[in-house]
Amino acid sequence: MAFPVNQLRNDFPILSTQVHGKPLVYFDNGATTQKPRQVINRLVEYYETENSNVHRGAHHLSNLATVSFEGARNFIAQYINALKTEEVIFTRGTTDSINLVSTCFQSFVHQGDEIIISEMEHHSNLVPWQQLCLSKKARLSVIPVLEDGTLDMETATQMLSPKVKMMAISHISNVLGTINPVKELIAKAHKYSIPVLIDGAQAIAHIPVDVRDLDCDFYAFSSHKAYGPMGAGVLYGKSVWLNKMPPYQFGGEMIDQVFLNETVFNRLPYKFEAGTPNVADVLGMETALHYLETIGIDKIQKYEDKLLKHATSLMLEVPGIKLIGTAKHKTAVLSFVVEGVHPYDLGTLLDQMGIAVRTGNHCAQPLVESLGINGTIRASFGLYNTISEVEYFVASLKKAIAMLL
Amino acid sequence: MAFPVNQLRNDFPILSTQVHGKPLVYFDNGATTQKPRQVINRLVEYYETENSNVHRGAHHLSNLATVSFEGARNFIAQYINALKTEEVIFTRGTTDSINLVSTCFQSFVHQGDEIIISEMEHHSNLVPWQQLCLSKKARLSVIPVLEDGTLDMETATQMLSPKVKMMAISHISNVLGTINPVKELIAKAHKYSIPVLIDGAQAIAHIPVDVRDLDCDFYAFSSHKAYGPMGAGVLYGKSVWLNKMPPYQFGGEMIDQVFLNETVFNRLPYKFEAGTPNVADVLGMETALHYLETIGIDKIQKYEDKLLKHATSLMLEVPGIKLIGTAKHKTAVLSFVVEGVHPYDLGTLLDQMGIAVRTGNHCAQPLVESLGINGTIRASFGLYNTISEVEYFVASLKKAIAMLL
Amino acid sequence: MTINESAQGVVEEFWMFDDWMDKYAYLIELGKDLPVIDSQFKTNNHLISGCQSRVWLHAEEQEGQIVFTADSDAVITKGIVSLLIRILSNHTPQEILEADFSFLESIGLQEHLSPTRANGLASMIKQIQLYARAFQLKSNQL
Amino acid sequence: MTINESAQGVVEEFWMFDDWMDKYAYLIELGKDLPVIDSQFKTNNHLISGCQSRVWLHAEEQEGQIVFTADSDAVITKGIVSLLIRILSNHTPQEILEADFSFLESIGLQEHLSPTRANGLASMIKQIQLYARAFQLKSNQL
Ligand SMILES: Cc1ncc(COP(=O)(O)O)c(C=O)c1O
Ligand SMILES: Cc1ncc(COP(=O)(O)O)c(C=O)c1O
Repeated sequence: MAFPVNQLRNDFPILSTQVHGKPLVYFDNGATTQKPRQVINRLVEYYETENSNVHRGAHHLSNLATVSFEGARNFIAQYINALKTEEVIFTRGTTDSINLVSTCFQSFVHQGDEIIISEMEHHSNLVPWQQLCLSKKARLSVIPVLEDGTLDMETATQMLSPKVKMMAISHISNVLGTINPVKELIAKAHKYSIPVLIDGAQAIAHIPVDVRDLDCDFYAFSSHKAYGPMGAGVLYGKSVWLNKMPPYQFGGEMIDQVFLNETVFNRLPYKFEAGTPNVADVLGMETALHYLETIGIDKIQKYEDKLLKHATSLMLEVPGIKLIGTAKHKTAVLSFVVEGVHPYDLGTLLDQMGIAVRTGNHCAQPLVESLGINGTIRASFGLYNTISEVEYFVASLKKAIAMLL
Repeated sequence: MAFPVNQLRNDFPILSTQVHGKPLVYFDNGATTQKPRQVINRLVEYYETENSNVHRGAHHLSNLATVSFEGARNFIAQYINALKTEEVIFTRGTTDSINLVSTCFQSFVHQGDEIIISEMEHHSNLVPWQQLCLSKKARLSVIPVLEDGTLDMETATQMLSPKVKMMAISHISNVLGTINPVKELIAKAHKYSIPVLIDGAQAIAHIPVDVRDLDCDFYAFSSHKAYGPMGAGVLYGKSVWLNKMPPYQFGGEMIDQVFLNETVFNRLPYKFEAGTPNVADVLGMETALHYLETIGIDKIQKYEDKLLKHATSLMLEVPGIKLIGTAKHKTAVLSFVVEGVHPYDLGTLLDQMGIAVRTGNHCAQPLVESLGINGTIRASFGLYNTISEVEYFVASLKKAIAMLL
Repeated sequence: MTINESAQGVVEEFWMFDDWMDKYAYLIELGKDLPVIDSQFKTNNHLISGCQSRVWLHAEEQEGQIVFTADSDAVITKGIVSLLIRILSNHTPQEILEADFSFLESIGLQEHLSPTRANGLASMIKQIQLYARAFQLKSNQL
Repeated sequence: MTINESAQGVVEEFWMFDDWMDKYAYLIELGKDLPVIDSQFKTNNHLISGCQSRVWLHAEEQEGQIVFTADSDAVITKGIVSLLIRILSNHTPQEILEADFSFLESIGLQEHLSPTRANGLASMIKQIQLYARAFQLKSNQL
């Protein structure tokens, strides 16, 4: 059965808007995705019928909100196949999730220890670990990226040792689209008892995610990159680690008993959820993941792969274009540079033609610099993009390049 | 002119719902407020026409979202009368704002130093400072609360000394409703160069807030307690402090340049805003504050005061009721206990009659224990509550007490 | 009377009231009537966690059957525990362990109660079953 | 020609194009035609911050008037700076400091540009004014 893209597009109100008088072609899904009506409606429904603070109340609305909120946790735990519901911690997003872990790991990292990341990490999975290493006089070891945009697995394997206290790797690169062999890396790291955090920001909306199959110790993602609202995200953590870690933020919800001179902290997951949680956006995130589940993430992956293949073959025909990131296993992210053309100029002209792409270093400055360039243009696809958008994009690209050269 | 409460009630869809077959009487505004249609619509409008990641994009939607987002910062800075727009940092809420400051103050607090809080603090303005003191071997000095629910100002004054590195005080107590004389405390603290953080969670929706008039160094509040969406909040900080403080979380947005071995951080306010910001809820918060401004916070305060006075006089007639918090300067928060009746039982029966109140220790366990009780029932009013709701509440209260005794 | 029969009786009593206010009034009466637990058992040892109010539960064996006594600082909670005790007290450990708790659904209790209370109820049932298991083990060992 | 007159000329040129694609094409042509800055001035000293692309701006005094030269790695940015230079070069510091920049609004540039570009444009104007002020101070001191 063909992928029902036209029907799905109807779910996304923003897709029928115009930009500079042209129909919007939204190819900036790597930065954030658009939201289906179902998700927007869920927010409205919540605020119109259920809104309340959770957990602490004995009244009807508070009960409704609590049941919905904990139901969302339960659904999301199942969606990523967590062993226990309490292993799902709600955060503000990927950056917040990673900072939670890197801050709590201050207790576990000491002078002379090592932390492994890769050269393709987003700043959000790089700077927290770099700063942890700087403050603890630990060493940051960086797995190099090969010409085609894959990890140098040989070097990675050699880096493993009992000195390593954490390996933090992206599931999928936001610049290159590379799907990293994280399962293999995790298995290798576990031989040295190294915990592994996977930055799943670019994975959750594009490929199946099964934390138990991966056997990762932590997995982080953002709602807003998976068709859900902004302001919510998940930190999955194995309960053995979460129980071992000290709390991150302090305040309401995360405490059991407070005395002036000491505090008894709450159990998981509340221990890591200080303050009033963002109930509405968590429910929106649940709805978004449910939306993906209903379509079928396998089908989405297959469809986006078709878009990628088609776009890649068309772009290879355009003179002067160089694709950045050509791994065999990759998602529908097309980073490229054009000889003699500044990405910013190209982005500006594409925007005039209604096409939203991203230009710059994509918050992955070390990677971009290691490639010897000062930025790329990135088109990243989502489930609502179409073959004809791809063709319009390549035609517009040619036109823009002609103007600029 | 009479306060147009009936007209305003029409703005709040949830107020026309029913609970256990009874019209909802929502008196749990201290925990979270309901949202006007304007705020809900702003979220919908954003997701239907503007949604994008901000700052980094060169395309139309990203520009729209960036202009809206920075416009919200500008509006909110004016609303609280900040000197500079960049002194408004967007956070997840009050708890997040306070944790940001307490964590960054790790650099400024050392063994033997002191931090002052008060006995009436919410856990969110207590546990972060307590844990900071525990980890730095500093001393937590606690201003006592007097019988009527006001701060013991004499003792507070005596506590001030050059050893004190921070004073963190709530503008308004969530249990007692007391409006604390924070301007006076700030002036006194500044004589010893002590920075002062004001927890404004319970103030922002009920009284005028002018950070320049208060001359506070930090001011924290949550959107969701001021008729805005969940998931957003503000930390106001004087730029001299914000510039001195190290960053809090690390990731995208908050960096200027990243190299593998070092990072140059971004300028204010971005230095403290790591990761994709919660644009939608920030715009919702702006709309909520704009809504309050349009009505006039002075008018709201006067109206809520009328509700408080009426409720207080009716409740004083009910035998067995003891009001907790009887300060002269207080907002429309009514905490009370009933002799021989467990708050939880009372809350349950009131809920059956459609009335949402809160019971328990209200995340202020040390205060509640110092009062020699194990919890209170709290009715907290908002701009949409009415005199007839107050009367229905007191009548229901009598009925419930009769059942329980 | 078997556990099932007394449970059935409770369900029917509850169905007599249309209005939840009346059901609560009934729970409150039950609560007030609950024979007070011996004060020596009102210790942290007998405290059930997971309740917003405090509940103490004590169990004793009398001629092969378990007798429960309980107390709470909140009277509605006391009514709920009293209801459980009425159904489950004076039965053998085996009978208690085999009991079918679906009657709670028929009453609508679990669904109607706040999650905090529902948690409290679940904790009470768990504690009752723990006692039953403990007594069963003890008698098997004799 | 006064600054105002050349600004007026630029505004009229821009109004000739209905379509922003054509306006961009025009900016690109301007960018390509911009006399290239002497490479000794393409240093960090002459770099303007606040642009997503890099812009170098140099100023020289020639017989009481300031002559600007500039370059950028992005051609549209080059077009924008070229447009500013065309209007403001070969004027006295005093004239530049008194210039009315509202012509940018008439073009619709600031409103149409992305915030990043608008910031960049603001930085360029600030830099031009700084140069003018510096030259003015210098000549006053003579
Ligand atoms: C006085 C006070 N401070 C802090 C908080 C914490 O606010 P939030 O849960 O929105 O972070 C609250 C609300 O619960 C409060 O009432
Ligand atoms: C690979 C990767 N990691 C982390 C992030 C940070 O996500 P967020 O900004 O939602 O916290 C992003 C997105 O910007 C990303 O692409």
